[in-house]
Amino acid sequence: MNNNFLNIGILTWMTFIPVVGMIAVLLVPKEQKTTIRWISLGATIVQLIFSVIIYTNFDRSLAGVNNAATMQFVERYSWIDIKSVEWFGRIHIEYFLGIDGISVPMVLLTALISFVAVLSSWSIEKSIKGYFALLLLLDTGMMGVFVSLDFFLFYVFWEIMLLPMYFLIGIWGGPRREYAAIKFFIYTLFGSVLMLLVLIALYFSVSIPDASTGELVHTFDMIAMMNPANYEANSLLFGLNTSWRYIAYVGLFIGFAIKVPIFPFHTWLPDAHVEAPTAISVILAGVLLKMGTYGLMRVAMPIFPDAAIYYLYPLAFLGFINIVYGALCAMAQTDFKKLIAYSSVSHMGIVLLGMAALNTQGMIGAMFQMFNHGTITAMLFLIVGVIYDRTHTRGLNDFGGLMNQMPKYSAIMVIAFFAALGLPGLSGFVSEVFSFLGAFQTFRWITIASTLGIVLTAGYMLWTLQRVFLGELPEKWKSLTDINNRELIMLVPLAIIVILLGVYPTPILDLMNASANELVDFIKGENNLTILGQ
Amino acid sequence: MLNLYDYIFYFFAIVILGSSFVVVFSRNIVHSAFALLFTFFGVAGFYVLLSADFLAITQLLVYVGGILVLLLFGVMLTNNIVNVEIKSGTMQTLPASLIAALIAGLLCGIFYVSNWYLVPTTPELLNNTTAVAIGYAFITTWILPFEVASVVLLVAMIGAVIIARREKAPEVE
Amino acid sequence: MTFTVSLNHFIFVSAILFSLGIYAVLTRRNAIMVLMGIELILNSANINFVAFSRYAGMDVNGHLAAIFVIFLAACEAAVALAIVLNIYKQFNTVNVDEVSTMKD
Amino acid sequence: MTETLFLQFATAILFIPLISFLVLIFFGKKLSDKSAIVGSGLIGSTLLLSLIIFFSKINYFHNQTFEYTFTWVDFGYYDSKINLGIMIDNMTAIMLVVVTLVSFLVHLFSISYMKGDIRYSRYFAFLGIFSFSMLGIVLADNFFMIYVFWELVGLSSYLLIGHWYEKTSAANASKKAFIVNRVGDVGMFTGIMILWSTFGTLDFEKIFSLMSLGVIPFESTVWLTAAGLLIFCGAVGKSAQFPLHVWLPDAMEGPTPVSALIHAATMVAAGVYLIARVFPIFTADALIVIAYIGAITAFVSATIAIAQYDIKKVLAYSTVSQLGYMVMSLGVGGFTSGFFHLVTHAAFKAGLFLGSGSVIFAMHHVLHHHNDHHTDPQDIRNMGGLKNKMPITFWTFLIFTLAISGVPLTSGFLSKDDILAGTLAFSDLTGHTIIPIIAFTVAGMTAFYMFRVLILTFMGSHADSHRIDGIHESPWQMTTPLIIFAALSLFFFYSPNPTNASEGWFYSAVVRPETAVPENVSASSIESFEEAVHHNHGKAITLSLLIAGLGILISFATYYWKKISADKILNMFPKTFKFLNMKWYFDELYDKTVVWFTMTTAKVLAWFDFKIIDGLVNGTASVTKSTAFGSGKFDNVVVDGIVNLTAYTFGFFGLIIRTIQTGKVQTYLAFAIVGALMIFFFFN
Amino acid sequence: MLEQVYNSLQFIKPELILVGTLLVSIIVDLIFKNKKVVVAFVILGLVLSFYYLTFLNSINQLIFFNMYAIDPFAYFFKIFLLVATIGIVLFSVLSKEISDLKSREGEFYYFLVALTIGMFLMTSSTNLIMMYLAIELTSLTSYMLAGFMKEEKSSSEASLKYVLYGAFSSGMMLYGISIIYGLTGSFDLLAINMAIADGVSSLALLISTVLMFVGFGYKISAVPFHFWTPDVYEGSPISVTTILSVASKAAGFSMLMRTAKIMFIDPYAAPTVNDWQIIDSVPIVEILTILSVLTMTLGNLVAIWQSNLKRLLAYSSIAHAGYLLLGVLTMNNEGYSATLIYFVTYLFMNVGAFLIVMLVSNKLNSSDIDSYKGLGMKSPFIGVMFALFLISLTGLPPTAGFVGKLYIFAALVNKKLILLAVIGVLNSVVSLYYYVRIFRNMFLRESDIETPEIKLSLAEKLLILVFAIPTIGLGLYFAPLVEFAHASVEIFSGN
Repeated sequence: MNNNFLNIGILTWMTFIPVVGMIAVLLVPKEQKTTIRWISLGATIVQLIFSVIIYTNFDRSLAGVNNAATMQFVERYSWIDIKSVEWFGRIHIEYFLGIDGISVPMVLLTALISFVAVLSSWSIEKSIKGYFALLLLLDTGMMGVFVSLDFFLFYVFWEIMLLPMYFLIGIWGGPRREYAAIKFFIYTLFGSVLMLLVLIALYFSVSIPDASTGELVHTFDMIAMMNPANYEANSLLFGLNTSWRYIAYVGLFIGFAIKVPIFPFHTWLPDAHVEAPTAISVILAGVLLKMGTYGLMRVAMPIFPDAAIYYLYPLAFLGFINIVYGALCAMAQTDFKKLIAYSSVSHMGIVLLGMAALNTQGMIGAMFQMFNHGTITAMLFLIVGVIYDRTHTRGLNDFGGLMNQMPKYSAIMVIAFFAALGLPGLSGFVSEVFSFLGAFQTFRWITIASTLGIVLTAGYMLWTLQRVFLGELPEKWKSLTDINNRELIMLVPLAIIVILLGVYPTPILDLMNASANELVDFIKGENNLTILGQ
Repeated sequence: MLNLYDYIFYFFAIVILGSSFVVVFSRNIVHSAFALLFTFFGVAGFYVLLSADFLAITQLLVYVGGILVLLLFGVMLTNNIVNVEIKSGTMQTLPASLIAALIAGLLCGIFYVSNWYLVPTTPELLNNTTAVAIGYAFITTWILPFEVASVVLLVAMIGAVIIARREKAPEVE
Repeated sequence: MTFTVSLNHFIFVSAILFSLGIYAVLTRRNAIMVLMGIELILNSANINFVAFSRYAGMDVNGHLAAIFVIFLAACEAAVALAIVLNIYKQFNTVNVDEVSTMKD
Repeated sequence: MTETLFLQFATAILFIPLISFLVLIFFGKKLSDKSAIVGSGLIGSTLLLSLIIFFSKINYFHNQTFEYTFTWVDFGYYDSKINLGIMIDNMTAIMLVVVTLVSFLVHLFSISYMKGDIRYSRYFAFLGIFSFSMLGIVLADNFFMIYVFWELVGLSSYLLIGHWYEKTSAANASKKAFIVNRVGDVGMFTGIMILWSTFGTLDFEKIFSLMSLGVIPFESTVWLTAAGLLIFCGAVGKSAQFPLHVWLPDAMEGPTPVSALIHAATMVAAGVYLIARVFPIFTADALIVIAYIGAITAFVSATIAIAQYDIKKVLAYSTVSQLGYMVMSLGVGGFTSGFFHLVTHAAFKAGLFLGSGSVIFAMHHVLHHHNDHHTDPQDIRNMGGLKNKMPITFWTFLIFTLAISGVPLTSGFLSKDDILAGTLAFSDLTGHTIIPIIAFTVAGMTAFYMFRVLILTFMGSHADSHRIDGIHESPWQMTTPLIIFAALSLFFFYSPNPTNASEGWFYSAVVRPETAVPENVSASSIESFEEAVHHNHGKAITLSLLIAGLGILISFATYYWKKISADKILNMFPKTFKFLNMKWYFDELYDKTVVWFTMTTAKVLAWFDFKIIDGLVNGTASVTKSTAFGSGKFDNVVVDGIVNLTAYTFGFFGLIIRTIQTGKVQTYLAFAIVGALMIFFFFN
Repeated sequence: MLEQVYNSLQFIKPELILVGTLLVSIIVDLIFKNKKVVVAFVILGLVLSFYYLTFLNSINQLIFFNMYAIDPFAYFFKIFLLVATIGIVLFSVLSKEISDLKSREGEFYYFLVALTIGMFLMTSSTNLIMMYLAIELTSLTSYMLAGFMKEEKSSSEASLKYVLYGAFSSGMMLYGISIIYGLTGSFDLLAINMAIADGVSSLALLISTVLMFVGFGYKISAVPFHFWTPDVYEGSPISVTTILSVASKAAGFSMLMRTAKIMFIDPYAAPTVNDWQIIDSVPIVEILTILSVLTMTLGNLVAIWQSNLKRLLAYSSIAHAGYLLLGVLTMNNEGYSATLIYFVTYLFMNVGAFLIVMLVSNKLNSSDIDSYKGLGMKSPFIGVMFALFLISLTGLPPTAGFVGKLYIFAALVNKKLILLAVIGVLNSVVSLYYYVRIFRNMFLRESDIETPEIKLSLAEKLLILVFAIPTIGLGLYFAPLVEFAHASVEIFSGN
């Protein structure tokens, strides 16, 4: 099947369809709320269809990672090419899109979550036009991050998300929305400016010969950055295991860590989640957090394999802290959303742990956990949203006994909760187990300590379940209605995915197998290093 | 040993510094303005000592005849005639005196230890009038600044007029 | 230090004049007095120009610089006085510290 | 029967309960009362299939193991993959029958027991998923699958204990069960991680064979022992061994048939099954720990059982105690006897629970009839004299009690005796004499407290007899299972010789596997152990009979003939009694330590997160306010959104700096000059 | 000698045209009552000047006896200044403040021309006295422009503060020049450079450099010579504030960069392509570093506290001067070209921001941040455009501001001045905070009082777009800008 439509590559379609939708939304008069909703939904559905096409056409045997030839759906055009003066050298920025096994699950996830987010935004009434326009712009930013292979482009998309997010939280959020929004904004910007510096340093250090003329060209091509042979001698980041490379890695790491978020950079997350409207929480937890770990996998680790190895132990340790700390903090929450926000901190810790393992199972576990956490947390936030819509409270102690009142809702909720606590048969379990299995081979004691998180997660999840669903139904909720069809449409597919992947994860796993192995091989092999703890 | 040249120098130096002290420290603004006259004179005397005859004349003409008069007009126009009090207050005297003393000391110290760009001078050069050389320079090497100065003058003149002139009562439209 | 007059004598006078000018600018509240202080500074610079010129083989450039300075001092004085007059019209005072409606 | 057929049957056995679950969960509302029929019918079919497998396996394929494995996840790298698969050997075949049989009978029992429940169909659905998970454990041929179903069993247990979730106690109990189990599971998972990182596979067979070739975790026998013990942690959790036994008595909050099925016969036995299944990886040290854990559990819970009044609590602690027995047996090396006890215990303990269920059901009805809502229908002090009113229940209950007390001619005698012999053999071989001492003590205590229950419940007469007027026997759906279990509690099902089990089919079917661990850390060999057992057999029989008889005698003396006043003894040792009655204060201890610590840590960390971590970034408004002149404008700015301490700090500096923006131009000039001078001096 | 004067004339056609425009406008202003005629003449003159300027793009030589340089560097700045001035003339046409001047309106426009002449001279002068003259011409015009609304107290006050501060600063600078003259016997930058390279008394050189920096610092409003900036920016008409913050600053920078490069580069060092050899005796880079760090940090920190948008933008422009100094202090071609790139982006975004502040204050008579509450919702066009300019000022992609910052930081990183780069990026994070306050008021808050919806005329919208399109366009495609900047950093006598 041809991967171009109207001579435009499929990834471009994926990325910019929301922008088309946004423009369409902006052209519609603001009174026609239904049209606006349907346009937005249409855009995300088209995106979803494209993502299915990508899923079916994706060649599972190609690894990608550090090899441009095995990237798929590649689109590569010159964007900015500066060749004016001799003292500056030539600089090349490309419009370079492509996906491999690391990005393809994220692309699918983004399309899915965006669709769900639009659906869950149906009840938004305030400035609906602006809302959907921003939501679609956000969608473009997210998709762009996952498909771009040029670091400059990556950075641009990365930053494009900030502003819509700020407004979406700031305008449509809860009572302390302004606080949460600006906190998110400043935090993330802080991270990304550090990334910017590393990006610049890389760009001066890396140059590749031009195909036709053979002259050396400075480039933002991430794949070229992964090859040590492309580093100019005496440039800042030349060589291996230099302190500049370590510093650069740490800079990148902080940038991504804030997004993940990794302790102690996580405090924006509870606030942002609590204040954001449901759909935005869903996107935030479902996709945005993954950008951090994706960035580590796609950018930080392969470009600085030496530093990645050097800082493997701290990475694993941070994973441990995230897992246990997040779980403990979640346990002490009485706000439903805050609890789930902290559970995200905990679950993203598993990704870090798996990644730090630097072996096949760990890496696959981490990547799979990213996908699963996306779907599961999306469900959890939708669930909170459903109940918040009806009761306008999120206090866990205000509820009880909803199981009988809202049976369908409860069923979905139970699935989501058990998936979150890693019950076998549901997708969360698979990725959790893989991450731990992998991590144990590299970091014995940290992993053993991290298993504490498994118990704690069960603790707070079940406690929450009990507080909300079990026990006696308070008088004031006797008239609550069960979940409606629109809400079912957004929750059921997620639930199906969660169960399906829990039973048979191969459909997603085989997408990333080759790339995960390649990534591990590449990072390890680059240095011929012995891993700590073995 | 001191010769006549030296005595004249010290005389003018005392005139300059003494009168400028008065300028700076006098409470009465009119006194200050008149003391400034002596400072300008003193500086003109220095110019003569330094064989800058043309400059000395210019100094007298422009400063004493122009700027000083302008300043005095300013004093007159901005002080209510009815108001006998034409003293002006001071502020932040302590920090300012420290700063001024520091700068004076610093500059003198630096000047003392510095090697300047020195070229021996012939007596003919010292005794000739400088007007010729200056005039020649004006139309050759310094022609651009000379012309620019005219633009500056024009702009300053128009500007001063615009700012200072009394506006007509606003027209009713 | 010899008492026989040399270049240094002139520039010492200039340095003192310069700092007196600074003192006047910093302390006098009356705007016109501040302008007088600025004139002192310009004069001190001029003494330098002429003195250096004299000891650099009667270099005429120094004289020209001094002439331009005198000339610009006149322009500046004119414009500044115009502004001061306008201030007097608006604020009925020429005390600089009283003309401060804008501050943080 | 061919191999394929075996495997197909086994697959069917595994998935039929799942189908039952799915059907009932989705169509339960429509089926309403019929859902019980659907559930029981489907489970009944699995029972049939299990019996077919069992008989053909025991009779015709005695030494064969059937296995089917497929790759579930392929990491595509270095041949590392996770397989799923089922395996049928004799142990599996026996367990299949046990599970499906108990499950079927419990289904049957529940039809009337649960009648009128608001979540009738969901109850059967959950029984279905339980059966599915349990059968998954039984059939698993690798650690991964066993772990998966291990957790699923925990889930179904959670769902069933919390069946009446409106009751806070039930909700709490279900949560407790799950979390305590999780603690054990995490241990097991850690063990699995060790095995995975050592062997790169989780299949039993491959691990055992690699281990026999000398591959051990991290080349250290300590790690090998640790791996075994960590796997054992799973068993500790599921089989309610000390110190994780606390969940099981609470689990009695669930419906009584559930207690019979899950918390007596099957799920709790899964731990024992697990130990048996992975027996080859245990080192001698690990086995000693296992033995001691079992012994401690048996003893502690027996003492607690003596001091309980709630009939189900007594049974629950008796279960814990018996599970301790089994674990101990496996720990001392009595592989077959331990597993055998699992099977026999399954029958009589399920029977006991169902019997108690029958009593409670009857009590409940009659109390309900009298509009008495204060009397606890489960308290044995409120019962008595039920013998004649409920004859079938009484006689079957008697058989079960005899069996558990280890009276000859019962299955319990066979298995218990062998365990006791095993402990004696163990003490001979290793010198751990305390194990047999505990074992015999517990045997006596068991006889005592079981007869106490029997006497208090059924015999004598109740002081307040009108209260149980109109009590009557339970319907046939409830009595039939009792009769079946009673029959299964007799010796001839297992061995032709009522005094020696080793002559029966069971002992030839289930043989202790060869250990896979290196010789220097392995336990005593099978041969030497067999020999010691043989040597001690007579001694064990004699001693056990004596002790059981003594226990029964004291029980009768105390509660029937009233020769010994129980109250007097209680008054003599009030604290001891309180201590036992309060279950050694384990719950309180855990509440005060682990739970308290966790919750406090959670709160402290949450506070820490909010105030310190966030505060580092955020600064508290008060600090900033007090440092920043508290101007209204500032407050506005802070409240409205200066969000981080960094920004606060910056803002604060900004505030300081802007004070020099005085509006006075001469001050500006002064600063400019000072600035210039500072630059000069800085570089001078 | 006269031939040289004659030959030089052809290179200063743009300047001559501007002088001519000034003179013609003065006369036209006297004749015509309708001041729009003056505007037309002024624009015509500026465009004509632009036209003649384009012929000079590849000339690189000294004219008027080494007084004046015609080189790509000056060419770049002259283009920049003309674009800025034309923009600001158009901008002023829409300004209520300016059209309220009535009889003085025409004078306002030809003063803008005079200001442009001054700034042209600043960018090209290579002689200290010439530079002093140029500064004075620019300053005198600026003093008057700042006080142009002389009936307004704030405007008068601004011009008083400005004139006193300016006159004092230029006095200090002059004294510094006099010391340099004493040390080297010359006013010509090249000659001074040779003399310094041969060795002069370092203390005297240092003090004279510092004194000269007082003058430069005042012109580019670098801390601690920035104090006039907030008050003057706040008090002046917004169009004047804009031109001061963009054009006048650019002229100051061009002079600073030229001086720094010509005076302090070691002429005896082997010519290197990108890294210039600084003469040891002067800590020029260190001085610039301190100024830069102080400038951006202080500008940003104090801006957090401002509630008047003009004042806020004043501090923001101080902070931007700090970023620009970062480019200068690298003292190599790359840093210089980064500064130029930054200037171009700064032109569009800053003028755009000021334009919106002006249009809003035209309608609401207030530039207080509180009057922007709910503005974004009520007038989405203004809201979105203002947001765009502010994002660009913060330096987020895909706007021009990002490209400017990118090249500045790139220059720093390439010079291995990582710490400075980190300080720079952290400052841009801080700056986000106060820019976001504006977004917040525009979009997140509801207005307390009933404010009218702001209707913009087509011309106003178009003018906003004129600045908005490059702001976003240069963010997406900046190759020509970079190439232009790279080509422009050749300074006469440089490498």
